[in-house]
Amino acid sequence: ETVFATPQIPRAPFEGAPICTTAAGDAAAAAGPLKKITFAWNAGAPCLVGVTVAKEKGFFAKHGLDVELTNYSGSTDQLLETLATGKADAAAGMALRWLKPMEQGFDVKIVASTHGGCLRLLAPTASNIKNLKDLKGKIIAVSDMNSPGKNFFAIRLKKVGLDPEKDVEFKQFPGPLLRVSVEKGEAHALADNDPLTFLFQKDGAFREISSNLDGEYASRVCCIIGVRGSLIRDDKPTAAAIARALIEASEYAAHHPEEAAATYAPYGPGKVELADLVTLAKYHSHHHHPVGADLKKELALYAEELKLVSIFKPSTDPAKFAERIYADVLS
Amino acid sequence: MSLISIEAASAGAAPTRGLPSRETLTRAALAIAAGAAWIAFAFVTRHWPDAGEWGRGEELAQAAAGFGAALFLAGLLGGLWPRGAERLRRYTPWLLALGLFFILWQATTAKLALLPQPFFPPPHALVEVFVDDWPKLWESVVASLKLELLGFLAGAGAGFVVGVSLGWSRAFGYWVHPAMRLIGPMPSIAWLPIAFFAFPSSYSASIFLIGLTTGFPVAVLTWSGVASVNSAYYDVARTLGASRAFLIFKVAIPAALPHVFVGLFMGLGASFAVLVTAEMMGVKAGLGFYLQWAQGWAAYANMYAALLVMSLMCSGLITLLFRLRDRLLSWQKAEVQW
Amino acid sequence: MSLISIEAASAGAAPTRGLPSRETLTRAALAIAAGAAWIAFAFVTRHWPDAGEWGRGEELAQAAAGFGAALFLAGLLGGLWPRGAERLRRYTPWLLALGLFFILWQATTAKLALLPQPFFPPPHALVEVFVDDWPKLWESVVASLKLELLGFLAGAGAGFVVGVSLGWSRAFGYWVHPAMRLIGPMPSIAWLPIAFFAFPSSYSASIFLIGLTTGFPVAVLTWSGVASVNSAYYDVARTLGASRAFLIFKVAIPAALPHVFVGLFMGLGASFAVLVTAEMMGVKAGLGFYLQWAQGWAAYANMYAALLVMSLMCSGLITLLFRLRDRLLSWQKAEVQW
Amino acid sequence: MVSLAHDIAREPGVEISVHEVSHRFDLEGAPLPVLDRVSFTARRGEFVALLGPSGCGKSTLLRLVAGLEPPTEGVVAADGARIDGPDPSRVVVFQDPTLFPWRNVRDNVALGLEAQGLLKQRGARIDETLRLVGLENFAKALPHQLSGGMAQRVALARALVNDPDLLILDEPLGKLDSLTRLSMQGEIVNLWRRAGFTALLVTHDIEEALLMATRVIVFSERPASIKADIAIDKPYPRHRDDPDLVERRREILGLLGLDASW
Amino acid sequence: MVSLAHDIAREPGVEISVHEVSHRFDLEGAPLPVLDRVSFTARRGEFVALLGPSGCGKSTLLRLVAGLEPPTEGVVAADGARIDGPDPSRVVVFQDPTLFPWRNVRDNVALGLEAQGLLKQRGARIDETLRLVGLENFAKALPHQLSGGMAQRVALARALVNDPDLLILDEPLGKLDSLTRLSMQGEIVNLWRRAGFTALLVTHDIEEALLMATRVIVFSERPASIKADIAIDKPYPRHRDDPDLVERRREILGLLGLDASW
Ligand SMILES: Nc1ncnc2c1ncn2[C@@H]1O[C@H](COP(=O)(O)OP(=O)(O)OP(=O)(O)O)[C@@H](O)[C@H]1O
Ligand SMILES: Nc1ncnc2c1ncn2[C@@H]1O[C@H](COP(=O)(O)OP(=O)(O)OP(=O)(O)O)[C@@H](O)[C@H]1O
Ligand SMILES: [Mg+2]
Ligand SMILES: [Mg+2]
Repeated sequence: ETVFATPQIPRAPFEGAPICTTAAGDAAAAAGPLKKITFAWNAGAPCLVGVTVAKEKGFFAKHGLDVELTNYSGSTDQLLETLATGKADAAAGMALRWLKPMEQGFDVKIVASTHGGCLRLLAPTASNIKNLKDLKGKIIAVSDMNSPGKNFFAIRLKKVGLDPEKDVEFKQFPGPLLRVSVEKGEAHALADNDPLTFLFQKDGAFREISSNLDGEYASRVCCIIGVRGSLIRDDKPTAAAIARALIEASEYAAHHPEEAAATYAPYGPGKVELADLVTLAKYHSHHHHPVGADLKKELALYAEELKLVSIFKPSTDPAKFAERIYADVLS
Repeated sequence: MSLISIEAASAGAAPTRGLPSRETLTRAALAIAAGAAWIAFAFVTRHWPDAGEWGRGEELAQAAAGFGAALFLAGLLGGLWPRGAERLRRYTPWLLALGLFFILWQATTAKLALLPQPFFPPPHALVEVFVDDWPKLWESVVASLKLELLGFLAGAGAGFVVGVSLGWSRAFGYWVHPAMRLIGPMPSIAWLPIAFFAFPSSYSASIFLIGLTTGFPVAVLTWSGVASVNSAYYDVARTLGASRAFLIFKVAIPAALPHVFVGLFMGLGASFAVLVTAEMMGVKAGLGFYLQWAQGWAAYANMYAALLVMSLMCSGLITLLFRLRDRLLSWQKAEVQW
Repeated sequence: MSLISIEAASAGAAPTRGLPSRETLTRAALAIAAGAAWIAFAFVTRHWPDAGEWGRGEELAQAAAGFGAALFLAGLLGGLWPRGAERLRRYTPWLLALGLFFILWQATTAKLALLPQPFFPPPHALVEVFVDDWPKLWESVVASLKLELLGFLAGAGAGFVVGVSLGWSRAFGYWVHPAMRLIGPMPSIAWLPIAFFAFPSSYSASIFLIGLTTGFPVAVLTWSGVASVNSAYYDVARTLGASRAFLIFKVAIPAALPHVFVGLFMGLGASFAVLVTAEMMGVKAGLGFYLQWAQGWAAYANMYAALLVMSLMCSGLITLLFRLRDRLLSWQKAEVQW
Repeated sequence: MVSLAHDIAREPGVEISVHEVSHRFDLEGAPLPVLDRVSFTARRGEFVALLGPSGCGKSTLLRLVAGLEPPTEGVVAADGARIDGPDPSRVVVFQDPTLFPWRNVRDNVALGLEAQGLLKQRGARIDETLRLVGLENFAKALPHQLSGGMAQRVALARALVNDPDLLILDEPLGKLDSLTRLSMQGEIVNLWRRAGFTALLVTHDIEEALLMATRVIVFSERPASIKADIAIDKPYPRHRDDPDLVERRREILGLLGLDASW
Repeated sequence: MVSLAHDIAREPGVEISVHEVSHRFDLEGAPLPVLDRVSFTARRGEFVALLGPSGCGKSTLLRLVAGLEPPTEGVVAADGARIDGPDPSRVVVFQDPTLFPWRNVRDNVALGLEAQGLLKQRGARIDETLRLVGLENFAKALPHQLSGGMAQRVALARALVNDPDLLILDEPLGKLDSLTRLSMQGEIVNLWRRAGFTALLVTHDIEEALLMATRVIVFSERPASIKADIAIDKPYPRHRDDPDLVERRREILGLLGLDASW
């Protein structure tokens, strides 16, 4: 047991908060011993409250799973490597981060999704950038050249008629320094994901120009659940149990954002304000967690759009791609 | 050392004896000044209101005031315990400088907010991290130390053997040297995917990464050490009937040890730098991990705290290494300094 | 070297003279075998269908076949140009091994798909990267080289001066040594925010990062070099009326140069490792940048290609450094090997 | 010859034959000839002293005999077998002491026995030999704590402690004062007479050569060639005022270019 | 006294006084007394030879006089001023040549002039001095390409090329053959007579001391104390068979424990 994986220091406002008096709690005892599962995630992403809810509120247990959370920092494609090499059984990550590497052919299948939202494009409030079109000829700071933020807003720019390769320039800066790079004049706007973008705009000096909850994207998934290919082949029920637990947990989070945020709090580093977590939990669309054909369709749409901005190879067929990477474990 | 001792010898040639004067007065003045600086720091921390919200200012102020008072007293009463005062004397300039630096730091961050936030947290924000987050930090230290030591020992051992073999066998060199030239300079991150596959667990992969980074400088320097042994030593040993093994173990290796230690020193430093990479792989605690995790939230106070611990740890290990060297190589003057 | 040359001397003590026999036959056989391996590799690449889709198999097969044929011919006709054959002889074992390795690599990846994809791309996937993506790669090489050289030179210069000063002045050591102990082992990533603020542009911050990484080993080893100079040299120079400057520039520094070069070598290696970090800051091209980008896309062929270029570049720079050293230190046997 | 020599291997001493040996070094790209067709044979049990001007090639010749380097031309043989490498039966006292700085005096002296795995068997000889060179009180001292003459005596002890067939001495007593030198000379001669090994001694002291050797070879300037080969068949202990030796001395001084009155 | 000495600073030579000097080293934690209340004065322009057993403390005494180390007790003074550091007016030829391996022979010899900024002014003396020691053909050679005796001659040249007031020689000719040695002895004496510096010479060769010095000091075993202080007021050039010198020699041999018949 480690301090990181288990909340040992309950935060003051929740002292004595019943950990298991939940929707799932009573139904917990599924027959037989719990199956041990290693679940990889990036604990720095507060949009993954679904995962902590599933663990702390007993959704995993309810589905017969004993889940160990393993934190992977750094760029999230290492999660794919972990899954593909069998070092973890399942993992959560952002669709726009994973799809491109998955085009290369990892032995990883998508089984579910958890929520939408969490990518934002910000510009200084004082600047005259008011919408995406104003970005023409500007420099946008991103945390790396494959970041979901970069991928997503490249699509958005393309859709408003700007060429993401010619009309704007993306420049890479270390995530926490994105805002500084704009303030120092090395870029005009920045695109990244929560929590950093959320924190950047908190003091009002930066304004949100666009996000992935705008317009048609309001009903698009952000984070998806992948499992190792061999789990689908050898132990499909477990894969299904993981998917179910997380979907139920997301639904729970959508209805109880305060409690969901509280489950996540111990995983955040140092000084994270609970109010912020709650705001984020409310902001991210945890009610949106499609599966089956819906999810497959959304994945295909992403693939289509990534092709549009020449991130995907022209030869990739979006429908076939979605078919290949999605495994329907729930029906 | 030599140059410095030459300097010292000529400087100390004509010591002023007699009155308890200059020397002693400077000593006392320095201690008192250092004490005053720390008390001033405590005062600033306590009574100048913060421009933002950071915890543990109170505790810091108390500790600083206590320390300052102790220094102050030591300056006043130094005469009572000359040997202690003599010892303290070596530190007082630094203590004074540190006190002033802390005041500056405090003023430019928490008080005047001249330095941009949250990148430059004030001192009491760090204190807060140490006080409030110490279980996590402690766990990280233990985990990192374990990983580091396992990797370092494995890498140092392998590097030593490779280095000796390179200096020893032409055939080994023929096959290994080109590979080493290609592999040696590769950044550790390149090994992540391969390490993932080649090793049963991500922990062993992490150990491999650290070992590799340690092993390269150890191998290169052991090799050079063996290769640059004064050939007169070999001549002597060979005419006395030394076997190949004797030449290696009783001539080449002892003569190369100073180089080997340089390699170990370099390897230790380098391996700390990859700790961050190695701890990206599914570990549950560790300083590198903590560092990255803190950075993801722009929790800079936590990050600096972890960094401080990390560099103290590395410095401590290097000190240990140098102690070991001084013991083994007592026959020679220190080669590499620390 | 010494140990090896001892070995060589005794091995070559009784050379077999007379017939063009054993020696020559082995030489020819090795070249022919190596040629055959490469031709086989070409055959496998060309005629055994791929299990997946990778480009440039055709071109690779042609190049390999051509190279194999040349080797084959060299083996058969080696007698015509003995000096050339002699030279080739040094490489044939490696060429044979490489040929066999390529066959194995090709078979286990593209053909039998034994190694998991996409982690282990087949050789022609790498060829594809070089052929199709060379403009980007080339741009990256130029950018990285520029950044690396600027940083390295700045860091090496600063490190050298600090190292000499540490070996020279007790006061400098008092103030700088503790700081160096704390700062030296810090991972470069820790410097990102500070460098970002302290420097006017992100490019200069990147240079600073590389310089810092280079400078630390250079400083430590220069310092040790200066400190470990045989004190008899100082005695001689001092009795001949050497000033302090003379002792430093004409005794300490020349005597310390072998150490300084070890430091430069270490610094060069270390600075390549931080290229990835340094190129996170606002650069538009660079090998580290390319590497990260390829890794994010799981474009492993691109990643390995960039890595290969990077380690060739580093190895090349180290070779240059060692040439320079051999020139400057012709009076001594090579200390560190490369 | 060879097989015979091997049959009686336990008989001490060895016959060293230097046959038409020439040697060259490389100096600034130009060849520097150092030995010029040197030929002589040191018979089993002989004590041969080599005299010659500074820099003529004496140390180089000793290195060839020790097997540390092959001659550019010619053959060096031990009991008829070509020497192609060093062997513990041929022990050298080098011109510089080259003690191992990481070993104390005793361990430096123990080097040969340790290398040949005889430490247990003959370890007692170490202290004996240290006493012989007058350094029993410095057994634990490190080389850098010795005076020049003491270091040289340690190097001598390191060689003497072995049981060589050939002892090669390159100015082994150059840094010693007359008294110590005299006693060392006596000890070496006693040891040689007792053990019966063959000895090659380079020295600059003509008297030393005459007092110790059975034969003195005088070399010319660089490139060294043999100028004279003088047998000294006098019984031991010899006396420096012996008229025969005085005569020989005058002869050698002449050969070295010093007028007889010196 | 001091001020006077400074007034006539351009007059060559210096008066060295060693007053009640004792010195100790640390060996294995225990103190090793090396010099025991040694007192003597070398007058301006005197040539003092020091004789004594190996390891008695001669080199140590020379280091104290050179100002490389302070004595544990007592005072060493030059013209009445306490010596507290090395000075180019006191040049040393060390027992080991310690040439700088990264400089060729010529540049090693140039060291002193370079250090004192006199290279341009007196650079011509370098080649002159190299010729004096017979190494004009090796000016470009690196130290590791020299024989033992040649290296020693380079070290000697490195000292002689300067214009010292005091020349300290620690067995400077130990590795030379008789002929070279004889000519070097002559050269040193000539130089000394011409330039008028004060000289301190450690040697193991009693004849050398008698031929060169105006005064011979004989030391006891370690810890060294002065056993005898013998003036040799003979004109130069001296001859080894001079009955006075033969008498002195006998006397010194006796002091060193060698019977007179040696
Ligand atoms: N490694 C080397 N490279 C070039 N020249 C060398 C080398 N070693 C020796 N020599 C040269 O060879 C010559 C003979 O050297 P050697 O050491 O044999 O002389 P030596 O007779 O022992 O002299 P000494 O009595 O002064 O020791 C010298 O002129 C020396 O310069
Ligand atoms: N650095 C040192 N540490 C300990 N002991 C030392 C050191 N240097 C010299 N000694 C000791 O001091 C004594 C005198 O040494 P010194 O070199 O003065 O002798 P010396 O008279 O010059 O002898 P030699 O004629 O053999 O050169 C020796 O016993 C030696 O062991
Ligand atoms: Mg010699
Ligand atoms: Mg001495």
